Amino acid sequence: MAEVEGGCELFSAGHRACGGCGPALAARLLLKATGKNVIIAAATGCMEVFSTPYPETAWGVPWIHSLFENPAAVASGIEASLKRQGRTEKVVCIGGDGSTLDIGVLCISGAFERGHDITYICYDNEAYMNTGIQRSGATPYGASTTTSPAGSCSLGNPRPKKDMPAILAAHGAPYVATASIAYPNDFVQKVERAINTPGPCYIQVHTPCCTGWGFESGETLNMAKLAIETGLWVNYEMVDGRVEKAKKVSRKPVEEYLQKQKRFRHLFKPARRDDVIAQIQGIADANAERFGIDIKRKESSE
Amino acid sequence: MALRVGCVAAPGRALENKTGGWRVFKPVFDPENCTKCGMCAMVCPEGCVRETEEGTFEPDLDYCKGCGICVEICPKKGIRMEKEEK
Amino acid sequence: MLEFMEGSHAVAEIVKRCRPQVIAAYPITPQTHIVEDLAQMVANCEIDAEYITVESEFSALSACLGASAAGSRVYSATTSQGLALMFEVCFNAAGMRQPIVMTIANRSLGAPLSIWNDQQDSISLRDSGWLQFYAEDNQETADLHMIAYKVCEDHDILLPAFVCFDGFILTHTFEPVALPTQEEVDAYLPAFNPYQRLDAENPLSFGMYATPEYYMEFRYEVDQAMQRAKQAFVKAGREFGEQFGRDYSALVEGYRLEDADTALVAMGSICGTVKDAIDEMRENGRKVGLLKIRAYRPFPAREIADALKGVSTVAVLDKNISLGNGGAVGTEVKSALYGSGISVYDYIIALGGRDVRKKDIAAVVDLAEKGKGDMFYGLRTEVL
Amino acid sequence: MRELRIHGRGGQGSVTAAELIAYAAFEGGVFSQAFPAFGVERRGAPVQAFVRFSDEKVRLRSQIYEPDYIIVQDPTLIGDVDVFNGMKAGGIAIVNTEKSDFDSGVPEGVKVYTIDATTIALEELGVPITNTTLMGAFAAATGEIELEPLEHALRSRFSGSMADKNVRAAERAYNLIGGAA
Repeated sequence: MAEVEGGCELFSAGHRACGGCGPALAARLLLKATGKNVIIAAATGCMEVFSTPYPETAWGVPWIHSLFENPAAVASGIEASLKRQGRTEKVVCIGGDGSTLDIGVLCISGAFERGHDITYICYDNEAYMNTGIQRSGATPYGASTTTSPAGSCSLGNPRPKKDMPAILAAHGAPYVATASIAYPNDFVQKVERAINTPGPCYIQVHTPCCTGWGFESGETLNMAKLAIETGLWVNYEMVDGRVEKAKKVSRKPVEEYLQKQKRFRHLFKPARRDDVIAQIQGIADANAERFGIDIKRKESSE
Repeated sequence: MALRVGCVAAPGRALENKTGGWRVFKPVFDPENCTKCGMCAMVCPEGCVRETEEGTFEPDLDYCKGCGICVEICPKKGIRMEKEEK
Repeated sequence: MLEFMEGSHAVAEIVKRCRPQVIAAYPITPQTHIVEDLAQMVANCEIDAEYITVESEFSALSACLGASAAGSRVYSATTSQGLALMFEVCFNAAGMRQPIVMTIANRSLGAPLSIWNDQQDSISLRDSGWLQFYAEDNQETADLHMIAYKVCEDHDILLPAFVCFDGFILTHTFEPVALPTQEEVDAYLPAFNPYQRLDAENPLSFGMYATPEYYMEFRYEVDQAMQRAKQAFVKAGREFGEQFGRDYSALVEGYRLEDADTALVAMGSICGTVKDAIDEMRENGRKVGLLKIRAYRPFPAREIADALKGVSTVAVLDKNISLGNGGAVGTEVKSALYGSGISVYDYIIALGGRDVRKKDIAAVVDLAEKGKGDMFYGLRTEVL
Repeated sequence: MRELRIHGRGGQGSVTAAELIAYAAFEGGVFSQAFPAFGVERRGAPVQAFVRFSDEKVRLRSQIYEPDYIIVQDPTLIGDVDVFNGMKAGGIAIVNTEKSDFDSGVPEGVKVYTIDATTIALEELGVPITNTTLMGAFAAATGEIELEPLEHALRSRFSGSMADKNVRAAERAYNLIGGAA
């Protein structure tokens, strides 16, 4: 564990994240993986807002925030500058799902197409949380947000999650991975692998948000685990565009995951929406099929 | 304290913002029931679970927001939440 | 030593000698020859720089911001729609006090789309916190780049700057230019010495957000830096004159203004045509002069008022229009001359590449002296 | 100050002609300025390019409305464009045409030099690009530029055999027009 003198961590306590915040944990784990020799380019978002109210920054490493859309472009400039100065700091971008999958796509696509030696970490809490839980391209199918609310004639978010890892792998990224704060060491190891893989690498880490999803603050890691155990989140690595090492699970029905979150309550009350639940189960089944994550009953019993 | 040029700051001053006052419940660690696995320290979003001399762990109540993540992660269920007397 | 070259090439040559470490370039007419020349120089190892072919102007300036914060001198160039796409980053870069120098090959802003020249683009960013310098010809364009880097990187200033020169009229015009040698540029402009930088040895957080407790003070600090930039420019301009024989120690520059009754006020290449027109008018006994504004931000209000003291009528040539309120420069010159008793008229002229001839300048002077102004000049009424 | 207006079509090298003529004039010790009629030079579309020659720094930035000289690179332009517009008595026009008795639309007092630059270009360069040939004609007809600085300008843009061919084409035109000047 990379510790800063005086016992305080590279991502220090005193930040303003809600209690039980998934992204805050992701930030701590990220800096454990990078250590001090890193420069962080951050997007506007929950993490930026809860960690850097002037003059009280929680970041113990060089950190720069410019705009919502441009961490990848800023990082491109930093990487070019460091190369020219012969410096060794790793360059790591960090942005939420809104910044990464929606408004920042232009800059990320450019940076990845140019092949800069940067690592982009997306903390995916599946909606624009800082502004009050509005829908993003990463909001799951059927989830209610303030801009894709459930209603008498709406089942909530009508679109499935955008597959950003595949998009960036298609840019020729040498290493792309998904991770989850439910498996902190796995996330740390993937970050270490990414920052030591030359070229543009991407990790999308699942960081459940108690406030936005509607569950108890202590349940954050359980929720992340359940997402994986139901197949609605798959932890895998893609090396040069090919999937390797997807985490296998003996899958639980999606209902166990959905019923624990207010954003899905409309699928159960006032009346069950078995049709929508089935569609969500279909998404999980498709994930399982695509990534081959199901432990066969026989296999798991040995 | 003069403003730094360009909205820039050195690290360290976040600690001035003690977030302990946020919690309603506080975690109580039972050292007898601790395997020293350190998971609670690893997953605390505040990074305020500290190792004691004995190798067991305890929360820094200046910063702990009482979220309860440590309670859920502890393999021995050695942490319980207690209403905070204010 | 005079050489004969295209304006854009003169810019590329002088930028090369200013030794940028990171260049971020996205093409847009009529700026392309600059970034193409620079690309060729990088490809021939004439510049020790990283050349980032960004996917948009938005990223061009964002990359410059990152590289500058990491400790490199940077460069980019854009115009018109590209500069508009940079709007958010421009305000951000100035607020973060990054000494970025960017060439603007001035071009009108759509709609309607136009690739031709006026100054609507850079002027529309007058509130962004960027210093703005306007060149009359390609010699001044080249010189202003060196001066801009010197002023921007001054630790008392730390602001970004536009060096503006007119699209096509200067970018694509071949004319004689004297370019200092690399040694001479190095003597004038020392290596980049960042005030602070992203550095693992000394971690800092850049671009934090400001609560109501701090925001206003930060904006005040930027404005103070802008005000200090007036003297910094004069000093850098004087030093340039001492070393190269071309003096730039003034934010504004008069031409035959000493005994003028009527003065034209203008920025950029139109000043050349105005000077020729003034010489002809003077031959016909008309006492006309020109006040050229070289630095538009910080706005030299006091310098303008001082320069125009003896004049009774002022005609401001605005190659832009603040829609619903007339020309931007005209409005600001009027405020600078408030209470002076001078009659000031504003003329919207040469928008979207419309050519301006000497006789048009004489016509504007006639209008001003008859008290007719605050109008579009040269409208083709037959198409209205 | 003297002003030259070059009429051609996009892709015929009118802009290059302006640049190299101005460069040759500069090499000959004159202040000069060259610029295209800014816009979209699409292949085949009528374009203009301008040159100014002066004994002092050229400040004027407007286009050229009353040229002292014009070059017409493409005879088919005569129908579409009023190439002689604004020319005054004493002006000189160099027109690329086989018709030596060309006189259609020539204003009063303007001297016209015709030259079959297309044929010269085909013979010397193998392609009907007439700009460098017409530069030679311009030098001989007006005296604004000398052959030696013109060659220097051509060698600054072309190299090797390409340079030699273009120089030869310019010289042929220079001598052809020189004979008539």
